[in-house]
Amino acid sequence: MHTGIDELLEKYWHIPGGLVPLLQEVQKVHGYLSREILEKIASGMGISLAKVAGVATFYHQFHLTPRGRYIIKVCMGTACHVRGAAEVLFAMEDELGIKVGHTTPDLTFTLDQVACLGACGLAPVITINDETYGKLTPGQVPKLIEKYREEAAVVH
Amino acid sequence: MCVVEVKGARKLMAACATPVSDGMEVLTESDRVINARREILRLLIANHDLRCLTCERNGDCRLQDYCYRYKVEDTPYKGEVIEYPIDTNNPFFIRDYSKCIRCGKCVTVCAEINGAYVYDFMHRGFETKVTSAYDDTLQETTCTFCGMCVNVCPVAALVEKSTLWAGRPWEIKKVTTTCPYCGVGCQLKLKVKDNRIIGVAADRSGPNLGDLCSKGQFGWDYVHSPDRLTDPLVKRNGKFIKVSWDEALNYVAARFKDILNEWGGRAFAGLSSAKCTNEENYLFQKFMRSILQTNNIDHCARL
Amino acid sequence: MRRKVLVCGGTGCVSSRSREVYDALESELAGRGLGEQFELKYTGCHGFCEQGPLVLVEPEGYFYCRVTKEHVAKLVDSLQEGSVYEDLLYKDPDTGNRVKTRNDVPFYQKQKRLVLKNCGLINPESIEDYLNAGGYRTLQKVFKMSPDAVIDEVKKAGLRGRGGGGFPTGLKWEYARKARGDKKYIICNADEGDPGAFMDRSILEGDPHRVLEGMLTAGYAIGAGEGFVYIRAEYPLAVRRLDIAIKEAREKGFLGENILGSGFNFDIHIKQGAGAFVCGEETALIESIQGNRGMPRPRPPFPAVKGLWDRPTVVNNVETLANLPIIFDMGAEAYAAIGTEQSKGTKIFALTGKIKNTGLVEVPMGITLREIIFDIGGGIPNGKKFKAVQIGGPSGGGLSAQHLDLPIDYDSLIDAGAMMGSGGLVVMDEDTCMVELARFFLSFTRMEACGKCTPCREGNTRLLEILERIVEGRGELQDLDLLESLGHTIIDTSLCGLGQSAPNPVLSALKYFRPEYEMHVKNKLCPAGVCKALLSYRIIEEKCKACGLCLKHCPVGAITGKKGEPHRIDPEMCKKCGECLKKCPFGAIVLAGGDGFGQGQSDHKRNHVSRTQALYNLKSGGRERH
Amino acid sequence: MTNSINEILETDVILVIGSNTTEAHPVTGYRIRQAVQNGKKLIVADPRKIELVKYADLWLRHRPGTDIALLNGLAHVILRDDLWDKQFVAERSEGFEEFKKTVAKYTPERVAEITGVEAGLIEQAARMYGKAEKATIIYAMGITQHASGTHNVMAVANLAILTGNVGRPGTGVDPLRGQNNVQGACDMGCLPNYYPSYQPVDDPHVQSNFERFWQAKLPQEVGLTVTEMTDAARQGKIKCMYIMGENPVLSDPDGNRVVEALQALEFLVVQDIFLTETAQLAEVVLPAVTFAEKNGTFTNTERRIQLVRKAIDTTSSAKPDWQIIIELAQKMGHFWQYPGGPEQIMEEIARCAPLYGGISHHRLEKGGIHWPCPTPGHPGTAYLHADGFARGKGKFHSVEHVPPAEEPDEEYPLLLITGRMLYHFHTGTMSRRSHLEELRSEELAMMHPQDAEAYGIKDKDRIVVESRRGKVTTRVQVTDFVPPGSIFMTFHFKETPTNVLTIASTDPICKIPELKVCAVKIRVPFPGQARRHPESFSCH
Repeated sequence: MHTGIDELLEKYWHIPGGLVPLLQEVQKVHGYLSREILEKIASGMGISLAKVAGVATFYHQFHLTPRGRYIIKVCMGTACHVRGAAEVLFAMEDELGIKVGHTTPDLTFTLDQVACLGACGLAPVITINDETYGKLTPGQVPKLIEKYREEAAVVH
Repeated sequence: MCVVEVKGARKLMAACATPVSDGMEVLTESDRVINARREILRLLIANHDLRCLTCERNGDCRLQDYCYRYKVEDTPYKGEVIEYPIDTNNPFFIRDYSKCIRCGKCVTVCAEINGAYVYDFMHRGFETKVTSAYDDTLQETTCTFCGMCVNVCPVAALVEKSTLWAGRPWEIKKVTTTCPYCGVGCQLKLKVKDNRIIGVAADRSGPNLGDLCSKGQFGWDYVHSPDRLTDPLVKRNGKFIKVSWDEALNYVAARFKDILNEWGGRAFAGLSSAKCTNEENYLFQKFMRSILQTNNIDHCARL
Repeated sequence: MRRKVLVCGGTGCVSSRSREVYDALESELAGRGLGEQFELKYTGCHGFCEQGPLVLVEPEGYFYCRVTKEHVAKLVDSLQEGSVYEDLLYKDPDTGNRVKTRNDVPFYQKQKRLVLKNCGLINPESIEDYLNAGGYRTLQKVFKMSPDAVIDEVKKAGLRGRGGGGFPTGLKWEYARKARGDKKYIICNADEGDPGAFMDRSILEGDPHRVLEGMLTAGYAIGAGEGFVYIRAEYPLAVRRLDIAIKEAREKGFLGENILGSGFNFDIHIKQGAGAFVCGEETALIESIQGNRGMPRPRPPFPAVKGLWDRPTVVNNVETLANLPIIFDMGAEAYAAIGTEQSKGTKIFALTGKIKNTGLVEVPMGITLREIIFDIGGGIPNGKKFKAVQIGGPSGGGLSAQHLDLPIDYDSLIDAGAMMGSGGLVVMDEDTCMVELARFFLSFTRMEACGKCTPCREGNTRLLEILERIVEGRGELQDLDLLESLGHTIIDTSLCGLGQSAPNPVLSALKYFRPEYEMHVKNKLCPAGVCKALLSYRIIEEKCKACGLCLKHCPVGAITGKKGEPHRIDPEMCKKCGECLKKCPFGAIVLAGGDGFGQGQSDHKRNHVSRTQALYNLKSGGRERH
Repeated sequence: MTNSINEILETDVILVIGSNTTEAHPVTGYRIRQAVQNGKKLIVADPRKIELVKYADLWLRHRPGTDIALLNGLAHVILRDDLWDKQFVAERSEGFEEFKKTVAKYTPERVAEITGVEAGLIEQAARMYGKAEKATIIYAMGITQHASGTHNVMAVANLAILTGNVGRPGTGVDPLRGQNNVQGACDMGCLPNYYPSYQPVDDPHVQSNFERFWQAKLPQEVGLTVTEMTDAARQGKIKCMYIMGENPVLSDPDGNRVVEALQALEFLVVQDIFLTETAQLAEVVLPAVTFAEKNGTFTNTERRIQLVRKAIDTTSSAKPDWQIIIELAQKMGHFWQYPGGPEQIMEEIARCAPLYGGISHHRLEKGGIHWPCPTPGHPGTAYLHADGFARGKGKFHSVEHVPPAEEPDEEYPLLLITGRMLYHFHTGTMSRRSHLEELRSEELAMMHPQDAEAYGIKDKDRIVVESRRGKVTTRVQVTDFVPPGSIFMTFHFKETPTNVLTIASTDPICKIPELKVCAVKIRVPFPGQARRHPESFSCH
């Protein structure tokens, strides 16, 4: 079930400071860090679960709950903020029916806010998985989401 | 709270972490320092369950002590106060994180002294919490219930169950004594109220330097066990019958004398106790040797 | 000489689909059999993100903006003909004239691109390109000098840390060189967390070898054998290019053992950050590399003495390191001639916000804000007025029009209550509410505090709550004093740079925009028209023609009215979305200031505070203050 | 202990042998872990995978009962590799040549064969201990409770003398005493061969001194040890026993024999705080009080004498043991008067026990004092043998490996190891009447997964453990804590009186019983059923 963790543990357990990259790689494979995974990592690294959980809850990058198929990141950088990122975010929340930081119950969308995507020239900007959408207005949100809903429906 | 003013430094320094250097001029109670401490206290109590009226640590609380010392009566910051559910799942102490000030002492003692690594800082920012992974009950963790986290907690975030509603801190007498369990000889303070032990506090004077294990910290309640022997017992027709001290001792003395007269000292043997005091052991061997005329004395030294 | 076609591959242009342009160009050129004649390159950032995707044709310097794949066929036509594709040239918004070459674009004219010299001109994934541009040449020079001489040179150049604090780089190195340790480390801090700053990313994406060259120089100077680049995982492109650069540098012998025959051994590894703003702080960064929560530790001891794995460690930021090849190329004296008395060289700013030319600019220290914002940045769009500029991100401060002629350097900014920070420059116009902006920054720092020390963890939350109150029209006048006193305490008592600078946006705004705060509190008005709670939409009866458009578009049904009579907005139901105002063809709907609710509830509390104050001032039983 | 507990933090190398410190002496366990955290080296020699193994640099998993071979093997390598302290051996020891000859036979290869520890590991451990500037050896009942217990201890001491690790801070040979006042009870002369302060009972000069001091005639011959008493009682030679605060039915080996012995007595008096398994056999039971209800002193494992202070009044008619003894003496017609209570008794002790010569309750108010403390002005002695050994020179004892008295055979194929666990203490008289019982309320015999599989036993299954002397039932915990071929049980639970299994064979010198090892067999009471419904047993 937890494929690859043993191999990754083998790679990292002896490296000082290996916990963070290990968590990163495991999450890359599994999408999120379940309790079972953290327990396995703790015993494999010979450190306590508390320490692993402490690190995993500290960094934004780590997710302890399952993630949606489409990860929507709304940039809340300063440039985006002054150009109306909050309105875009609210529109997203309304459209998806979830609060920022959460995932839709059908595991289709996860809505995150990020500090800065580094594309300030395109503000306000969001990414959906690897796709970037710049100069967005709240009005464009429903259509955009609909596109992905349809895509998800087709695949399933 | 440990901020001090160092002359020439741009900002206040943490006294606990700043190495002293030659010629350093340190002000520990300057106006600037006092104002900073007051402000920090106001911030702490702004996110603290302030139901001090019935708090177990009322009167024995570092947060209260400092608020009093620096005359912080109230906080101007009325905002979000995070309330956490109280964990009462383990037999010995409760965890009430609405009273936690996130000092991290429990993390340190658990990791650096005990080595159980049960606690750590979780999350970050305002939501930072000092707890076990996933807020697990302690039975689900590597906790050994040494209780040292309870003893270092400066507030009422970790409180022994046995002291709950058992008495106000100022009514509790603390008696330093020696732990009755293993041979390390830890010093501890028995908390006593109304002639009952209600808990144990750390004592730094002994070989344990204030540290304890589960037995020393929580293993004292046998003292109040209903199974305790209360009266001398004499077996008659295979059944124990309560008798008076006089009756019991007279009977024992008479039998001892009879056997001594009939068989001499060699017919006696005595086991003294590695759990009794030196004074008692001394008297016991003196009794066996000088009165019962035997050197057949031993105890479970070898067990 | 082959002509070059350089397509910008910086994150900004990539987001605007520059890859499609590149691919289309590639196949178009190949299809026409022109692959040999033209050298097509996918480069790092050109800086002028506003106009992306950008394509530059060398040697002519034709500068094409907002290129899409639909333009490609005609673009290749022009290449073939050797002509200019007029429609894609940059159009000066003031004069409407087309500008032919990059150097003629006002955005570039006042810049002094030293660190960014190669960005946009070389292929960042090719060490050959870097070498051809003169890369790694300074190493020969450095390795012939003694480490102490290298440090002296950096001191002479007057280089200061570009990551924020402006600590003299040479001095930092000297501490680390003198500190004892069996191993020493160089860490390149590429954890660029400031929202609104992306200069480090652009350097790493556009010219990664320059950073490696800088790290090698630093490593040689302090005697380190290993270096780490701590980079945000949110910068996948930069990570990938850096990874390629490190591999190439190893192959070419610029990393590894006995580099260039000097006997100096050095290798570099990438450590990806996991998303924590506080890890930009050097001690938190070190904790993070060690696999812990990125919680800062008190300094001293400084990392230069006791850093990674308790060994002497120099943490320098990307831009600082990227400056080193310049210093050793032009010499310390020539370098020191650029800039001001105390701040030497250039500084890169990320120019964003309400500004025409969003992008990355590199300017000499000492340039004025006016020059950056108006000459390079093209001023404020839509004819709005300049209001403020936020320098240094959430740790910096907002400066007002009175500072426009301030020559920018480390010290002048600190004096003005801001800080250089990593160099984010966010421009605000009259539509920006300074209270709301401060609230925004605090909502960021509140999330990002590591949670270790009380003033930062609790204090920033309280600052935020006070600002929220003000923004929502529940503010009281004494809240402003509270903001000030709490802000100063947080700065004075926090452990690390995050806490020590978090209140800056509030404090500087209070200093320069106090009237705006007072308007919010006293009059319950938001002059910029941003704070919703302080606004109400109203229909001017005389102007209303009862056309029903507003009624139709109101999403919550807050507007009522019959044909022929003026409509009304129910203030209770209104969500203040502004749709009606946009839709009204007659200008009958206006935005008006607040209705003043929330006043007069503070009397009791004020008494209370003064009572506390009175009690405090009393000398109590036997123990006096001091 | 020759040195004090907190000196562990100052040492460079710690060798822990036969001590599950973190469970039996947790606070000492903390110190060892802290030392390791501060970069000190740790060698653990134990058949069991104890907690400390996690922190150890080296773990020597030797077979139970092969300690001497292992220790001699370490000495062999230290001599061979020239890591011994020549000056110390020359100036402060004797018997070296013979010792050298003895350990010469213990080559790493031979030791590997006896102990099951790889030769390379033995060499590494020897070099680690031998090269250390300061090294300490910590041991407990895992060393002493063997038929060869005395020799085991000597082998430990040899190693310390050989490397000069005696008489300095952070060095030494540190046995951890199992109970709070074992040290004190020994110091007080509750031994068949010593008066207080280790003055031999068969020394006529000493005897006449005590006769004068106590104004009584005293017996001459050395008395019987606890295991000998059991035999003598069974044979009818001993008619009467007076037992104060002990529970030999559970704590002593071969428990069934102990019960027989006690039942054979004419008169048994037991003085205790609870009606223990032993007290139930008595004719008269005298109720005593707990540590919280009396004053006095305990002496800990590092020879530190510390006050016990009365915290509460007794609510029943129970009395402190000292008071009961005094009253009994008076009833016997002796004029014992101690109106000053324990404080006055300590004054008397100080006058007859030179090691305690400077001790008084008044002094102890300021904190514990390590004996020897001969005079009121003496500061106490944190570490022994600074200026020389008690007997002049440190003696090397040449000791040889002897197999345990009872080894597994075809009929009894498993090795039983006994010991303590964290949450309970001794026979559970105290700890099982506290909330600690909620953490653990029954015996769990630990068994290696390999063995469990061979027997078809799963975690929490109920089994019967049987030796030549008795049988008990217990549930099982399957864990690699124990090595294959052995099971580990505690003696805390009266429902599973483990000591009915153990053997009463004793060390010929000090008469310590071989509690640590004996041979047992196990069986599943309801085979098949147990495997189908393991949880049906969990509700007992």
